[in-house]
Amino acid sequence: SCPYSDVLSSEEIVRYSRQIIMPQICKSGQIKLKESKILIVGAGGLGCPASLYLAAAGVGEIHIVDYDEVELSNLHRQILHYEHDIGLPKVQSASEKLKRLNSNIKIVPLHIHAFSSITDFVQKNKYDAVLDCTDNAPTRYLLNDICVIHNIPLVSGSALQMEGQLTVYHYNNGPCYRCLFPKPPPAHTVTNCGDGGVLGSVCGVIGVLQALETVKILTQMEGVLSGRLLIFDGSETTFRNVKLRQRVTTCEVCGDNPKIKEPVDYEQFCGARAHDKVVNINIL
Amino acid sequence: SCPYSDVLSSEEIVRYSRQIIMPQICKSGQIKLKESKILIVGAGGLGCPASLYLAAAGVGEIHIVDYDEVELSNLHRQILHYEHDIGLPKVQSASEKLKRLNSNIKIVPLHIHAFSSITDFVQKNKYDAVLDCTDNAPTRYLLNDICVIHNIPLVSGSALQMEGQLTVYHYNNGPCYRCLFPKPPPAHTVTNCGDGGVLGSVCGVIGVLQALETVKILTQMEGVLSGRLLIFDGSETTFRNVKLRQRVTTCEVCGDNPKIKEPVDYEQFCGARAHDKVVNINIL
Amino acid sequence: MHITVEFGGGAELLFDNKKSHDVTLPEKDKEWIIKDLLIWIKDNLLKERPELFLQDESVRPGILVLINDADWELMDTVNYVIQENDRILFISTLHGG
Amino acid sequence: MHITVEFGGGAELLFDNKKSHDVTLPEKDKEWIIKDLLIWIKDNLLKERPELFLQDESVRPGILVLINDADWELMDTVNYVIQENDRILFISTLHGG
Ligand SMILES: [Zn+2]
Ligand SMILES: [Zn+2]
Repeated sequence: SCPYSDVLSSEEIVRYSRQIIMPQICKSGQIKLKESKILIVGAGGLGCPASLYLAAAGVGEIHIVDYDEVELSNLHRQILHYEHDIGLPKVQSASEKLKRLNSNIKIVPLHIHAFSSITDFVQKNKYDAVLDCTDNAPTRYLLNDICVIHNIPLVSGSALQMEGQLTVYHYNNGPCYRCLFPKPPPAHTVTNCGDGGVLGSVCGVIGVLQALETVKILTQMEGVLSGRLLIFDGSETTFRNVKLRQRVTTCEVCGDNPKIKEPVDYEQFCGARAHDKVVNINIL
Repeated sequence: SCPYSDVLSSEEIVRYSRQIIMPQICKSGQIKLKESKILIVGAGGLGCPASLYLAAAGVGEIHIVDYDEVELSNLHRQILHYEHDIGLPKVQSASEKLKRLNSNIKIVPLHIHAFSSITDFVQKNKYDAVLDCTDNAPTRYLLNDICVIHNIPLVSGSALQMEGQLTVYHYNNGPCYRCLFPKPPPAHTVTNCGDGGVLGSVCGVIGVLQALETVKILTQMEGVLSGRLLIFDGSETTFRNVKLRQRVTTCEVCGDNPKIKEPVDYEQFCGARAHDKVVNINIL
Repeated sequence: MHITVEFGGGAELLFDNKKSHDVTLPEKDKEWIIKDLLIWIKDNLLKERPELFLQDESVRPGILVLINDADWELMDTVNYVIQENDRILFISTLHGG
Repeated sequence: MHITVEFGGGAELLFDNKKSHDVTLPEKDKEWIIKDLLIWIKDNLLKERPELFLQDESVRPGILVLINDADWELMDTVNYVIQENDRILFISTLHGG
């Protein structure tokens, strides 16, 4: 069946039957999922579970951006990559699996550096949602600004060691990343998963929850995590749902008189590089 | 390297490096994971993500029980199964992927009916933890009683529509399933995912959290979800962590003078059948 | 007396699919205990099929009662004396997977 | 005055790796506001490298302050008047993925 048809095939009706029978989804929600196009930035610890559950749920077109290749040290948490994928681009490894899982949808692997080329892709495509599954502050500011400029909700997850955080930016008059963090963190206070470590299942919880928020956005459900931050502590298995500020009217990008109307120099802004790679640490 | 060695190979050190550098795991925790043997009952919506994250984390030996074959309507949530797996036993489909993900560990697919044969397997194997990823009340009572009788912690997850629940039974003097539910629910009040539907990512959150609790049990971390119940409402993305009763001294299986010393007739006890299959519902 | 009565795990289906109810309990001579509340819920909130909620003057098997996020077994179950602003949650256990 | 001061997202590493601190603030002439608390924390709880926690008489960029689970921007930030039993959480944002 044509992936752009607004009618579900009988194969699709059976495939998605267990979610179509839910009153929150039903057939209209399934069609909305099918007609959606999303961008997932990062095919690592968050992007793997997020893309897996969104492909399984029937999101019609999924673009995945990552410039890295699969390494052995990724496999404990980046669960779309297997041993024989080591050395392949992560987006290739991921998209092969996702296509085998669901041939009804379109998976577009983008083996590009998010940092240098993403602006073009967002300009060319009308994404219904963007998932921030990246690993560094400059890219997080870049994605935020692009999403605000193009008016796309940004489903933002992060994880480190036993903790995770999740929120949706620029949705339903909620705040954007810059509303919360107008100034970047000092570069030496930012720790990535390569340096600090992370438990795979902690990434997994946040990545799957990113998929859930995306499904809720695409099907126009209530209860999206906008203006709220979910704080997960895996060491106690506790979650806190805290209330965030509203959109800040003086925000440089989403405020009433925005200064930032196109992407700026984020590496200079953050005083940090935007790559995910870390030098291997000898822990022996 | 020998999967039973208590020394990690240099390949394993690199593979698990991002969790070994965490103070909560370090090398001793990784060795504990490698020396562990667990049983996952159910290779469906909960068992798929749980087994995926436990295999990736390096649990040394994973037995997976399921009698069903992969159906098209499973694929939206049972994310280890792809289109070409339809018709195969779920345990075969799952174990093929898990072996490709991690050849250092032993995956044992058990294509048996949990209900009829599981007692033998628990008697023969000294499991360090059992994961209840099943779909019906009789099997949940059966697993509870076997785990109490053999003194094994039971990591219990469940999901339906937009909601999920998670707890660990019979651990650290916490309650067992029978302590909470001495009487079974009336059979007509029990809804499974086939009948009521479920969102894939809601299963995913609970299944990944089951993997997390299992890692914490196997590495002897604090903060295991025993004597507490996590209640997840995906429609609002809220989690509640409620305090449960202690072990009940008069409990028929884990109490001070237990009546139940071997499995009983659970289908009669619950007035319900213990199979997961449902007649396909015509939702057109 | 104001309290919040909540339903989850499917129990809300018996209550117009509403998960949270702001409830003002009428004044009465004696203190309100959970046993009284169950009757009040049956008469005032329950929309259908009381046997799916109540059984033998308590909740039916398979429903957990949580008073301010603690198991009612820790608080004397049906005899707990309800306090102003208590949050009382009735949750069906899920079995799906 | 008793309050709970909490740290998360890695901020606890500056506080002996302890995530929750029961704090009794000494009595003083004027009310305690968050600005006073920041100085008190620096003098009494902070174990190392204050520049990773404080900057320009506020918290450093990248740390969110939550007063009873609400963003301090909703409560006048450093000028919020602390109340008995408040829970004040300082959480570093995570960037890993
Ligand atoms: Zn903004
Ligand atoms: Zn018991």
